[in-house]
Amino acid sequence: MGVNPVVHSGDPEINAAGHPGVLTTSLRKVLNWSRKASLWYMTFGIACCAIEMMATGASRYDFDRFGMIFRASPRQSDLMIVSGTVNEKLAERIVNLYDQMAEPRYVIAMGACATNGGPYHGLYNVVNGVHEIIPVDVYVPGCPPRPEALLHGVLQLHEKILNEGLPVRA
Amino acid sequence: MATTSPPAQAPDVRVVPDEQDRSSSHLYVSMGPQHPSTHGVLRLKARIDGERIVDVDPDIGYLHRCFEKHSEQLTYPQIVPYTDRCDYLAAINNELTFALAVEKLLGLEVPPRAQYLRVITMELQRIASHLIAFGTFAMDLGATTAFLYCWRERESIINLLEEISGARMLFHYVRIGGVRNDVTDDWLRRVRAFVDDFISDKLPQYHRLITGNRLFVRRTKGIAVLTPEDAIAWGASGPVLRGSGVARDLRKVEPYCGIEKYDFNVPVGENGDVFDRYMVRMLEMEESAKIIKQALEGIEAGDVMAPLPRRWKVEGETYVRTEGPKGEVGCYLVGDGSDKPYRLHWRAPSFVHLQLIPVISKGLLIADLVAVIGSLDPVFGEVDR
Amino acid sequence: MADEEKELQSQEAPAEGSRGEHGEKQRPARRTRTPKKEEAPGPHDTLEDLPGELARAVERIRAGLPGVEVRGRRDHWLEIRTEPSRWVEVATFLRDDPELRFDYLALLTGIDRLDDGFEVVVHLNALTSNLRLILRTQVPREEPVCPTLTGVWPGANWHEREAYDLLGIRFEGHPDLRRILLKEDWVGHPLRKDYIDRRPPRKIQVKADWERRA
Amino acid sequence: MQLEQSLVQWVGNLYAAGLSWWTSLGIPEWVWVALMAVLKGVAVLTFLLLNVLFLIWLERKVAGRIQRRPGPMHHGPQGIFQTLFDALKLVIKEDIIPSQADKWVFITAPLVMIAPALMIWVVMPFGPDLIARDLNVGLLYVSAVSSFSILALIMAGWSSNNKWSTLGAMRSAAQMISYEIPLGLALVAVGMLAGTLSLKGIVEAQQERTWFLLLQPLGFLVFIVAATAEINRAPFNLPEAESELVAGFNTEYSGFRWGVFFVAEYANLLFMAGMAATLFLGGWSGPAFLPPFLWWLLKTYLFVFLIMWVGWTLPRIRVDQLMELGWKFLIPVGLANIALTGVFVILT
Repeated sequence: MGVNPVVHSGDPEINAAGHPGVLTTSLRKVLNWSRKASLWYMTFGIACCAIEMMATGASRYDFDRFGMIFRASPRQSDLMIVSGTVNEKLAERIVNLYDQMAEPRYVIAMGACATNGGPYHGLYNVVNGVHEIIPVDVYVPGCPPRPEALLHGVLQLHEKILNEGLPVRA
Repeated sequence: MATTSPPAQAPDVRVVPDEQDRSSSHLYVSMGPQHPSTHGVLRLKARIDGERIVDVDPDIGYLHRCFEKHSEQLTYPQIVPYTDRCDYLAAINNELTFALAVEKLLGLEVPPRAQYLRVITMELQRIASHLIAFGTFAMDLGATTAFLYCWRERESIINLLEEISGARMLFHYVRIGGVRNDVTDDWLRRVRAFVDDFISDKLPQYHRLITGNRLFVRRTKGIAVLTPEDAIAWGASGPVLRGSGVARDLRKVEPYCGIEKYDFNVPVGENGDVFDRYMVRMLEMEESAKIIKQALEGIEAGDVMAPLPRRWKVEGETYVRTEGPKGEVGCYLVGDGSDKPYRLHWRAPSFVHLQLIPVISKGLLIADLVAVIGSLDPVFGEVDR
Repeated sequence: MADEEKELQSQEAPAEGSRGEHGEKQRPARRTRTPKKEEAPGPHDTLEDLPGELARAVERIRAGLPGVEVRGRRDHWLEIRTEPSRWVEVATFLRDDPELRFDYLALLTGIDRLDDGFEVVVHLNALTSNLRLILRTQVPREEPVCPTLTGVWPGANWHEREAYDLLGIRFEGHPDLRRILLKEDWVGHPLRKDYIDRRPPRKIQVKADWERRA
Repeated sequence: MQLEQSLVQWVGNLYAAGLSWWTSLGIPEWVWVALMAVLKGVAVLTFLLLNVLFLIWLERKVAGRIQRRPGPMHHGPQGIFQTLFDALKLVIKEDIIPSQADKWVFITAPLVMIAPALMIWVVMPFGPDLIARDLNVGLLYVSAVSSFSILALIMAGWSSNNKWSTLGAMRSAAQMISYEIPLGLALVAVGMLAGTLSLKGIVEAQQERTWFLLLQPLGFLVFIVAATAEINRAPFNLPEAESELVAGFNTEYSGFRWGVFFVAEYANLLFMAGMAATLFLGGWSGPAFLPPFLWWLLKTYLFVFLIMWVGWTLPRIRVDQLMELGWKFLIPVGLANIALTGVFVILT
């Protein structure tokens, strides 16, 4: 079942026909909950932040509590955590990976570099924030962000997903 | 082009032809930059025959962050945090290298307590870095659990270092002229407790889990042998060089931070294979613990920061190197008398070691290639800088 | 020169609490002045002042490589300056001479000396005696061509590629001189002092309307 | 025991009553039989899928426990609904068929994978009377149907048109074909000892003598190693070795299609554990304080846990060493085991 462009009026409680419906509302909740509950992230570490991302996945913080496990293939991942400086050489790869991910897909820009270039802002070869190449859902500041910060970012993303509208075939 | 004398001998370098070349029966695969076992953003362009590797060409630069150019625009104290981001797994060793280089040009004398603190943090950092090397290596071989065990101990080290520096990874603790701030006696006691526990309990656990495992041994013994001659000729250093049986440790050869006062051994391997490189790291952790214990006993009260000049007039050039966890971390610094370096070149051990991949991985299987990368322990912050 | 620094420091030893913040003062646009590359030979540069093994090495090099400028530095480094045309010859001698045996290449890099062209610097190490040596040469800025050292130390390979990539020094005879850190189609060599970043700015990407959903 | 027997009796009575009512309506009997077969199938399937859902959760919990972390916690008590959400998410995920893929093969591969994984359950004896169909060639059926999945993996790997997938498919083909043989050899020895190929008969034979684990230690060893390899579990998870081949044969699969592979994998795990329990630990038989079905479940989960435990501890084996282990160790041992069993059967 594919997820195609969504016809949507802004208010998540209103369905495609323009009426709020009990069925669509609860369905929306269930579906969004399921998306939120199993955000599988791609094993894609770039730089220093990747180490903190790994730390977040490791025993002390444990992503798996939220149902987040890593998948090696972008096809099976829901979430890309851009964990480090993106440079010109890497940029096309990231776009490629993003294109390979299946909808609905989410991106967390982890750390200062992915947010806006951070300490390397404005240098030759550095892309000033990953939003210059792919759309970003949540920014997590820090250099590198603590695992708690990343977890907070993930929780923010959960909230965002929960408030999403119901995908309807156009 | 001016003609000059040709090279003395045909260099041993392989070039992987373009992937579009369909004439041969070999398969071209591109490993990375998003590949679970490339330790970051390494890309390996490999030509394989079945699963055997015919040729492999490492492609780096996916994390080039203009460190050298950038540092020409920064003052010396401003560069220190950027050196952290070179080898981000061993931030303190990098800071130390840079601080030593600037101190050498400035002629600064670092107070003894700072020297001790540098040694303690440096060796703690070495353990932390080797833990990651071990963990990721084990994970590449498929032993996921060992990887998570390593993080457990690493978190303890990070806690200790976070307490004195305020950061979890990129500590910015070693500064030019000393260290950032003093530590408490309680902190020193806890370092001691950690080291004791690590040596008596945690390290044997790893050996029981991984080192003694038959599958592990069969996958690492005799794989990717690097002869001592090759290791030297290609400029290998650190555990890679020592794994090949060359007992060269810059802490012994060119002591810094008063490390010549400490009693520790330099573990070396015999065969230069993947297993030896792994084993050297494991043994080095013990030696680091030994050094930390001695430093904890010898530490004396005093200042932790040397008085700094008001005007930074760094002139001349120097090449300072230290023994980082990955190998010889070098800082080649050219000052022009101003407060910013004229040229800063970072000698990154991983950069040199990655050259070895084509040399030692010919004829291996893809599964071995993964082990080879793990045993070289590259960190892309410093490879690409 | 280090002595001068020390003096300077003792004269204006700063007060407590002023660490690390020095040098923050804005300077006018700099990078016009190249650093002094040749200091007048001080007392430490004479043979008598050097430690024994260093002095022996200097004599050995002088005997083996006539016409090559060699000196010992007080910080235990030997220093050799040579022409690009003798680059490989000098390197081969240093590696093969049974007394010197500089078998370990620690570092090869280039420095942009502006009007004086590019300086190629090699740091060598003899593992047996732990002698250290800096080997340098100068290539003109208009035609930065230098012979390769990959035939002497295979480990020079990537160092030379990096110097080519970032500084544009072409190493003649290098088996595989491609860009290593930057993209293949990159224009210019960023570590040159006159490099200007001319990338066009990118647009910020946002999710399309149908993707936004929330 | 009592309860289950009476339950079975009650169901049997109901069945007979229904049949007589059915024939009284004038509809031929075979329709009734077919309908009942479908019902049985649905029952087994439901049981299986529930177990798979539970197994995936269990795997994550066991892994978590071994790795000193809690595992899924947030969705349901101890995260028990985690897999449910995962499944739901996979269903509503975008379905990608790569443009370069061989479309029909790509679509069929998951079906070819899941079909034998479900079919094979026909012969599994859950209890004395709880068996979908007790084939007299049960063991043969098992080894025949379990070979099917190789086809699926090759189809998946080849049709994806991805190098990693192809490599993974080639690996799995080599691996599974090599390990079919020792698996078959182990099964042969069990059949010889029991004197029957029916799985129910084997369990009954064990009730008469003793657990075949004690009579067949070598056969058990060969079986458990070969079975672990056959279902691609660590340390034999080469076809989808994450650190080597990205995700192996299913690199290009996303969403529900990938989910089907995943379910099939766990169904196979459960089946192999169930087989181990049936063939070597006496299947459903056990002291009367627990109903036979629970005995079967208990023993099966014992093996499931064993396989998970091993999988989360050991490093992965290398592909050539895998072949060596199969051809140079397991097959000779399996053959020797058959010879020994033959001698044993003649003597007793």
